This record gives sequence, C-alpha cells and structure tokens, in this order.
Amino acid sequence: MLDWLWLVPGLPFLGFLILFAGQGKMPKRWTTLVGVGSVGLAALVTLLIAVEFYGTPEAALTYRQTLWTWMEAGSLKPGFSLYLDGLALSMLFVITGVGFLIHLYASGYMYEDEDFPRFFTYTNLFVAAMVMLVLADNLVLLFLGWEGVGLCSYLLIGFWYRDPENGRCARKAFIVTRIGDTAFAIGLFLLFRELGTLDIQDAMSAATATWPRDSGTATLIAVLLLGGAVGKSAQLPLQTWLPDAMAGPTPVSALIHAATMVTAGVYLIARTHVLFQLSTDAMQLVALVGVLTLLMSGFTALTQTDLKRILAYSTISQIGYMFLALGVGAWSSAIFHLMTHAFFKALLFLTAGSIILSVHHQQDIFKMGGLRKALPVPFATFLVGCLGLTALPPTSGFFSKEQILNAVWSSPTGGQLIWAGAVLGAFITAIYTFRMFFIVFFGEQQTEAHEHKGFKFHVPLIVLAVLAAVGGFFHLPLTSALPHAGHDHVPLGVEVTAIALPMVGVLLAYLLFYRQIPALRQLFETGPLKSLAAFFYSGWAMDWLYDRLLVKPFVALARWNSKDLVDQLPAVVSRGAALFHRLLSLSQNGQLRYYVATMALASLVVMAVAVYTG
Amino acid sequence: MSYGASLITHLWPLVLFLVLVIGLISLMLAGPYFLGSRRNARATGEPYECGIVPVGSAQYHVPIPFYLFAIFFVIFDLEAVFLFAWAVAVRETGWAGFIEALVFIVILLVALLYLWRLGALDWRTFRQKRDRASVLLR
Amino acid sequence: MTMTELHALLPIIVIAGISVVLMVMTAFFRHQRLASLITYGGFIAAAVLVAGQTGSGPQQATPLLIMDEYSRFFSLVILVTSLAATMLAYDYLRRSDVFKEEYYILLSLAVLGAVVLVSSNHFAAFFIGIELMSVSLFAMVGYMVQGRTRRAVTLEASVKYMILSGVSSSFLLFGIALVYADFGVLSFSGLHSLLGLHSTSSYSQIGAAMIVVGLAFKLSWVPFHMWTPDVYEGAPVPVTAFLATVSKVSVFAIIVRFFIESGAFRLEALVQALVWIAVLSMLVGNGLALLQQNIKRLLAYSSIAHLGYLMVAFIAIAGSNLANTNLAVEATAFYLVAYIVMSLIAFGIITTLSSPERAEEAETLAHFRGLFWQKPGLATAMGLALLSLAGIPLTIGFVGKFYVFAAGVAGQLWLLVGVLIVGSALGLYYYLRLIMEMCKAPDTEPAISREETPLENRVVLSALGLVLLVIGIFPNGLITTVHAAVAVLR
Amino acid sequence: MVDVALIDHVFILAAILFCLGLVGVLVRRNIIFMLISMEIMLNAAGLAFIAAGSAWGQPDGQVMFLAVVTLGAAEVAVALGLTLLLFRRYQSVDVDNLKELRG
Repeated sequence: MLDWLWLVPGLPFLGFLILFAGQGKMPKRWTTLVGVGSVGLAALVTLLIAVEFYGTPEAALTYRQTLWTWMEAGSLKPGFSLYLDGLALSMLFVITGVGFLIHLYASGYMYEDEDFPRFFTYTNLFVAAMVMLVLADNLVLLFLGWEGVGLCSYLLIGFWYRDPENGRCARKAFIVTRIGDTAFAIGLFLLFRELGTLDIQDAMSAATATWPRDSGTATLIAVLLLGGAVGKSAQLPLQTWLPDAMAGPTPVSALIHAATMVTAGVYLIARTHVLFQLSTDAMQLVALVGVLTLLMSGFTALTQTDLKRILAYSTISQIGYMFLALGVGAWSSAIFHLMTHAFFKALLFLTAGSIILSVHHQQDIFKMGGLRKALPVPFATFLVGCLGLTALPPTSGFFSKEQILNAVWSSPTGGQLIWAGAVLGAFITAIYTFRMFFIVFFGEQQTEAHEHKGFKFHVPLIVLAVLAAVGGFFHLPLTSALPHAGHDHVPLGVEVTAIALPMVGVLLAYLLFYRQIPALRQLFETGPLKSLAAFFYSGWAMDWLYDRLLVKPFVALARWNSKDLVDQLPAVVSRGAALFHRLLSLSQNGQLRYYVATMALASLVVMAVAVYTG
Repeated sequence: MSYGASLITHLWPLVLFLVLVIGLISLMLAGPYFLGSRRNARATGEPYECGIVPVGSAQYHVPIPFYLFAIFFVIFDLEAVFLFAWAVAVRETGWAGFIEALVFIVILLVALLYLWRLGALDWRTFRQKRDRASVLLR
Repeated sequence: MTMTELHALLPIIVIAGISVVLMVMTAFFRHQRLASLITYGGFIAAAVLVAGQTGSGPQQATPLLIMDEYSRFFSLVILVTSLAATMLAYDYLRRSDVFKEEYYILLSLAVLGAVVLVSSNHFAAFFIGIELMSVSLFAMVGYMVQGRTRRAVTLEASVKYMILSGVSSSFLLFGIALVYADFGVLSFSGLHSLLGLHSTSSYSQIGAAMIVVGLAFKLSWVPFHMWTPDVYEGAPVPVTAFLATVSKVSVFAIIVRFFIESGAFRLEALVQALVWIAVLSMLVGNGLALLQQNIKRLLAYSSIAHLGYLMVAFIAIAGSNLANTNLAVEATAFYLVAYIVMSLIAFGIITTLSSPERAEEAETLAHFRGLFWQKPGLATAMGLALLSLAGIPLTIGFVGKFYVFAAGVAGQLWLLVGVLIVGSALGLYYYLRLIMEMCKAPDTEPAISREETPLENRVVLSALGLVLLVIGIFPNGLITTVHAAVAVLR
Repeated sequence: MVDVALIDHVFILAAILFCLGLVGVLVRRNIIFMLISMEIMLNAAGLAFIAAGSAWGQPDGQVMFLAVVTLGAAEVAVALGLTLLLFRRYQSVDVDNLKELRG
C-alpha cells in the first residue's frame, strides 16, 4: 500500500492536467467529478496508507519512495523522491482530508461561476503542489512545492480578476510572501553550501554532526528559514497580506488561507527542527514572533467588521500559537494544533461562505444579525467552530491549545511572561469569536437570508463540525518524527487559569454583544479606547506604517530617479545590445567575396596563432 | 650522391619529356610548312574549329547539351580512374576486389541508365522532343 | 574484406543501396510516395542494423572505418534525424512543382556521407564522408531553383554555399596533406603518438590549424559563419532543417573523435585559438540574432550560438583530469542530441507553415503572430522548442546546457562559462520575443494557410515534442546511453 | 622525413598554387574564374598529397589525390549547372549580383 504513495500528489496533478487539457469545455458534471474526485481519491489513498502505517511499529515509521533521479551531472544529483514519516502523514491527513471536504463544498459554492473549471484547475494544482511540498525529501523539490503553492495562491486570490482590486490583493500577497521566499531561498542555498547535500534527512543529520550548539551558521540559516516561514504563514512582520487575500472565493480562503498553505511555515520549521534545536536564539525568536503575532492579530480581530477579515486575523493569531509551540520546542503540539485548527477554521470559513452566500455577498457582520432562525445548519456548525476556536473543553481546540500553553509555561524559551501573553491571547480570542457569533446570529435581523441547502453544502459542514468537536482525541503518529517535548508538569493554578480565562471571555462577549449592557458599550465608544479600537481596526496600522516607511520612500526614490540611473541602466543595456546587433549586422553584407576574404583572413590568424604560439 | 646529382636522376625523365614534346610540336608545325602546297583561298586564313564553320560572334549561346556532355564525360572519365587503380592490383585483390569493382561498375551503369531515361543523353531540344512525341501520338 | 567486416558495413551498404534503388526506380517511373517509402524503409532498416550491432564491441571495417559504440550512437542519431527530416519534407515537396524523387536520392547520399563521416577514423574516409555530404547538400540547397514558383534567393544561397564550401574543403584537404607529409600516417590513432609531441615541425601545426579552419566552416564557428544565415534563409526550409541538424552533428561528432584520438588537444596554441572562436561564436551568434526579424535567419544565428555553447564542452575535453574529460565528452554528445531535437522541431514547424506552391516560406514574424490562437498544437510545439533553445528547466535544452555548464566549470574554463551565461541571457530575449509574438492577437488577415497539418508532420512533431519533454524530465536514460557511447574514445 | 629538401620545394609550390587559387576566388567576380581558382586550390592540395605520398614511399598520397580529383569533378558538375542558372537569371556571370541575402 505504501507503494501507492506517489498517487497522493499524482492524482490531483492528473486532475489538473485533465482539467487544463479540457480548457473549460468539459461539462460541469465531469469537471466536478475530476476536480473533486481526484482529491477524494488522494484522500482515500492517504487513509489506506495511514492504516498500514499505524500497523507498523512506530520506530520504523519512515518510508522513502524514489520516483526517479532527474539527472546526474557531476556531484549534483537532484532527484524526485518522496519521504513519508509521521509528520508528513499528519500533514497529508489535513491536506487531502480537509482538502477533499472543501473541494466538495466548492463544487456547490462555485457552481454558478462561469469560471467553474478554472477554479478546480487551480485548486487541483494547489493540492498537488502542497502534497509535493510535504512529501519532498530534498530541498529542490521542497522549494518547487513551496513556489507552486505560492503561485496557486496568487492565481486564486485574483480568481475574480475582472475587479482590479482583487488583482491588487493578489499582487500584494505575492510580493509580500516573495520577501520571505527570498530569505528562504538564501537559507536553502547556504544549507546546501555548508552541508553539501540536498537531501533533507541527510542535511539534518549532517547539521548535528557539523555544527556545535548555538553555532552562528546554524542560527543564521535557521533565521533565514524562519523568514520564509514567516512570509508564508503570515506572521509578524509579514502578516499584512493575509487579510487582503480574502478577496479570493471563500473555499479558497478555507483551503489555502486557513487550513493548508499558510501552515506550510509551521511544517517547514517542524521539518527542520533539528536545525532550530541547535540554536536557542532562533527558537527564542520563533516563540517571540508567535506570541507577538497572536496578540496583535487578536486585538485587531476584536475590532474588525468584515466576517472574512475577522476569520483571517484569527487565522494569523492561531498560527501564532503554532509558532509559539514550535519556539518552545513543543513540536508535536504545534502540529496537533495545526490539525485541529484546520478542522475548526475550515469549518468556520465554509460556514461563513454559506452565510455570505445566503445574504447576497454581504460580508459586514453588523448588516447581518439574527440569522439563527433563517440558517439553522450554519448556526449549529458555526457554534461548534467558535467553541473550537475559543478552545473550550471538550472541543478539539481545547486539547491542542492546552498542550501549547502548558509547554510554554515550563519551557526555557517560554516562561511566565510569554505564557501570560498567550493566555491573554486566548482570552481575546474568546471575546472576538463570540462577538462575531452573537452579532451575526442574534439581535435584529438586518437582511433577507436564503439558505443554500443540499448535499454539497451540508455534508462538508457537518463532517467538519464533527471533526472540530472530537478531533482532540486523535492520536497523531508524531512520536518518531519529532522529538517528544517531555511531560509538562504545571501548577494546577496555571492550568485552571488557562481554561477559565476563555470562559470569562465568552461571558464578557455575551454581556457586551448579546445583552448589550450600555455601561460597557459606552466605555468602548468613547475616549481613548475608541481611538485604540480604530488603531486595532487598521491592523495596528501596519499597512500604514509599511506604506510610510517602505513604499512611499521607494516610490519617491523611483520617481526622483525616473530619468536617472534606475531607468537608464536597463535602457543603456538594451540600447547597447541593439547597437551591438546593428554593428554585427553590417558584417553580414551578403557579398560572397567579402565572406571569402573574411574566411581567408581568419584562417590566416588561426594558422599564425598555431605556429607562433605553439 | 650529392643533392644536385639526385635532382638530376629525379628530373631527367621530365626533361626528356619536355624535349620530346617541344620536338614533336616543332615537327608538326614545320612539316606542313615544308611539305604542304600553298594556296590562297578564301577560307585559308580562318581558324580551324573541328569542322564547324566559325561564323558570327564568339560569344554565342552554346546549347546546354554541350555542357551536360562535358560534365558526363568528366565524371565517367574520372570513375574510370578508380578502375585503373583496381586494374593495377587486380591479382592482389582477388575475387573480393573483382566483386567490389563489379558493384562499382553496376552503380555507374545505374547512373548511366538514369541519365538515359531522364533524357539527358537526348540531343534534341525540348521543342523537338515535344514535336516528336506528338508525331508518335498521331 | 572479411565477412565480419561486411557485416559491420551492412548499414552503410543499405544506405548506399537506397540511392541506387531510387535511381533505378526514377529511371522508369516517378512516384513521390513510393520514393519516400523506400527512403524511410532504408533508414529504418539501417537504423535497426546499427541498433542490432550495439554492444558488440568495436569493429574495424577496412582501415578506413571503425564501428564502435561512438560511431553507432551517432549513426543511429543521424538516421533517426534524417528519417524525421525526410518525413517533414514530404508535404512540402508534394506541394512544390519540381521533380520530387531526386530529392530523396540526394538526401540518402548526404546521409551516407554523414554516416561514413561519423564512422571514420582515417583521413580518407573522413574526407570522402564530409565531401559526399557537402556536395549532396549544395545540390539540395539549390534544389528548388528550377521550379516555376521559385524563391529568388535560392540560387544565391546555393552559389554562396558551393563556393565557400569548396574553399573550405581545400583548406581541409591542404591541412590533411600537411599533417600527412609530416608523419606519413592518415589514420587518427596513428597520429596519437606523434601529433603535438614533437612540436619542432610547423607542418603539422599549420596542418592541424587548416583542418580546424575547414571544419570550422562546416560547423559555422565565428568567424567562419558568414554563409550560415544566407544559406539557411535561401535554402528550402526542409533542406535547412537537414543542414542544420545532420551536417552539424556529424561534423561535430567527428571533430571530437579526431581531437581525442589524434591527440590534437595537445596543440595548446590551437586550443587557445578555439577558446576565442568559442567566445566569438557565443557572442556574435546571439548578438546577430537579437533583433533579427527573419525567423530562418534568427534560427541560423541561434545555431551559431549553440555551436558555441557546444565548444565550451568540447574545449573542456582538453583538460587533464580523466573524470572531467569524460563528463565533457558526454556533455557534447548530449547537447548534440538536444540541439537536434530543438532545431528539428523549429524548422519542422516552419516547413509545415510554409506554402511552396506560392513560393512563400513562413519566415517572417507575421507568420507567427497569433499562432497560438490559430494552430495551438503547432504553436505549443514551437513554444516548447523555443523554451528548450532558451534553456528553460524541464526541457531537453536545459539539461543539455546544464551539462555543458557543469563540464565548463569542472574544466575551470571561467571565461567560457561566463560568456555562456551572458549568451544565454541574450538568447532568452529573442526566443521569448518570438513566443510573445505567437501569443499576440492574430492579424485579421493571417499570413499562414489555414490548411490542415499533414499527418506525417503531426506525428513527427509530436514525437519530437514528447522526446523534448520526456528527456527534459527523465534525462537519465539518455545520459546512460551517451555515457556508454563515449566510453570507447581515448 | 625523407628527402627533406625535395618535399619542401614541392610544398612551397603547392602553397603558392593554393594562395594563387585563394586570391583568384577573392579578386575574380566571374563565377567561372572563381570555379577555376577553386580547382587550383584543390589541385594544390592534390599535389601536396602526391608529394607527401612519394616522400614516404606510400600509395596513400595518390589514393587521396584520386579522391580529390573526383571531388573536384563532382563539385564542378553541380557548379556548372548553377552557373547556367545564374547566367539565365542575371544575363551575366558576375557573383556580385548575389546580394539579396544579408542582415
């Protein structure tokens, strides 16, 4: 069964090829069949592989499948091999399983769209690239998958390309992640240069052998890789693209910008954890990035009014938790949270998609209100999702977040202060989640709502709701792939605080947005807190800051320079090349005897060289 | 043997050849002068061109068959050179050489056949051929 | 001649047989389809014979010819290439108004010359092969001059090619004579213990230089390249396709063998001259192609540049490290195959789009404008070929260029590697320019005919496109083959 | 090397012939004369072969000479055909008429 591993990336890629070849001329039924079916089959294969995988003893849980060696020129032998271990398998679960449910949902959600086939062409390619990224056993393939998912993300954010605003959002996402990718590429190159191998496993074992603890090189490479991860996973300071990425269709937001691609950074760090373990500084940095991001985006989510943007900021915040977990060495907790997050966040996005579709593409939560009656199924599933996001027991989010918080408390790179920040984040999460929930589903109904019913809409929601509810009981086969963090003993008070604060947050949200206690509301609508809220609303003014600090000066510099060097350099090159061409063209004058003369002269030179220097 | 002497031993056949050629030509030119009768007719002063009467300008169009034949001659003549080389060593090469020479000649024959069927050996002009064909058809 | 020798020579005899059979046939009746089928059959039979002998070890057949893995590999390459080129030419010839059958005679003679050339390890066979090929080629270049709807430039191209080729042959011959005078040996291996070792005599130095000059002309190395664009443009495009692939590859294959077996790499001054020729070829070829408007000329200049890239690997053979030289020889062989595939597709598409009945070839940018929207299949193949020529990953051209690059780096030829990179960057510009042209909206009055692409062309072009991609993705099969083929040298 | 002096002389003669031929190709515009000059170059090479062969006492030189002469004939055969066409097209045999292909 393990031999079938190549089918997992192969099937979606085949789907992509078929859809691409069909050029949108296939009937919609076939398109659905191919687009959804390929991912479904991949999920099935993953399941079968997992069955066999769980049957083998954990210590031997790695499997390598060499598809082919691309070429052997000198010592460089890039090959196409797949590497499966517990970590990769866990990711495969998420990508193919959740991916399949989202595809199924999208086949209903996107049905009316004229570019229906194009959508599935992109998403199938995305799944193939993402699986490739996860299964890559060498850095080249990893990078290929990494860029592949980035490309698909770009294409899908700008899916409705007729609105130039969407194109702008797509470009922003592409450029911002590109900054991270550059760091990532430099890191990979350094890794190859220092260790002389492209194979990830070899590189990891070579790294421990080559570098002592806290060596400068290891730290540098780890930080560069972190740069790539930060860009892809929308962490501080490169988080600004993700809210804008919501311009894409909602299933895309669920698939790429919540469940899978944005967690690639987490996967990358987990995959290269050996490197990070070598460097305390890098680990500390990861933890700091995580906690700062989760706090910042939590506060921002508190004030947003656009349903999808709230979810986007909450995604950033939750990935912040994953980074925090990585930073404190709780590797498996990070991946565990990655999975549970994929469940409840995909659920929330899909439900949000249903809601938005029902209220005619209205995304402002203050214009919804009281939808509980009109949309019973989304109401129920959204509630489950919110409970998971808030990490209330016994939903899946509770288990994973509790693990993380406990690890933070006792880790050397964590500590009480960071723990306090993380718990505060959990508290805020509870507030903004239920703020959203109460405003959307309670209060006065502001708009008409027509629920889209049907198999394709409800089945994914219900399945995901069940997963979000009970996913915390899953046991991921990570013991052999990632070092065990050790059993964390934390004081009882700490644990109780961590569980209780979110509940308090829910209560606060209830009072504020359901009961709407005037005194409290007044507090927020006046004075310094209001301007603070505006500040939060703008995403801590990060876009403004970048605009002032980077974009404006750059544009100004470019404008000032437009007649000068920057523009002149390419012009000089192209003009020089053209001149070169014209000069050479003169030599081709069509005169036979001139050609003979040139030949005779040249042969004279060659002969002279041969005789006089020989 | 000194260099000069060796040169002489190498070159004396050439010298002899030159002397003989010059002698023969002198003989041929001098003979008629002494032996021939002298008449002064209209055509006496004209250059002799293998029986063709030299009329008109020297720059006239020669029909293509002339060139074709010249080329055929040169090529087939040269192929004969290879046969000459074989003839020198006919005993040493034995039957294998014979078969090879045979193949060579057969290929030449095929080429000749091709030329013949293509009409390249046909002296007539295109118009003459067409007229002939129409006569036959009638 | 023994039976084993005869057996080894059988492929060559079969190819020679094609032209004889065709002559007999043509003498009695003319039939293009039959002639083409005989030619295909002959090429296939010869290829099967060569393939059947692969692995049976080197066999010296007469002192002139050697049948070893190297010559078998290139014979096979030449035969398959010629088959493809002949198939691509069928429809073009059918639509033109000249005698068709003689084309096949000339072509099979040229192939015979090429196969003899790559199998030679003696100057006599070397010379006969190269001249048999060249004389057939200049008859082929001028093949269409007789047609009623002829292109005016064909005659010019053939005259230029003939004169320059004759001059270069004289250089080649005189060079051989000088080397022969110095050592009294005509076989390559006989020279190995002599050439470059006693450097007192300038006979062999000048001789080797003149041989290089003669071959440089055939390979259109700068500054012996001037005929290339004119002949490529003037010749009928199926002939150009053949000229650009078979003649280049066979001469390059033999120059590699000659230099290795005769020890000519020991002539350091000559190698130094080759370095400058390579630099010039890469720069001048790409520079001339840069803004070129005529596609056939553009491809001619690009082929000059590609021959320059090949020289990087060729010069790397001169190094002293055995592993590196093996890598370099492999790189040349691999790149030659890659070059054939890419050029054949490009010229094949021009052939397919041309309309000889109107004496018009698809050689201007206008013919390619918007091709993607009119003939997506052909445009895709052309796009693939151009991407491969530009050296974009996952194409055969990339692997080839990478290989050459690796050989250059291993041989520490920094100047050449640097120029290779600059040249590739220039190349990217004009290849992509052509691709962009194909993506544009088509003109209202498309320059190309709307006719259906003939089946033969479709089969050949898709097969070549497939090869281009498959070897680009799985190059190891070809690498292993090439590795085995070049192992016999040295 | 056998008989150094003699072979040097012959090679000097051959080289002179070769250069004469090359100069002929360069300076003549009449294609007929270019062809004749080309033949002179070829025959210079042929002469060199004969000389080298006889110096080494081998028949190889003469064999090569035969090949050279055959090549010359074959080239001339094609060349004369092209010359005729050239004359028909331009009513002259001046190769400088051929200058359409360039750039």
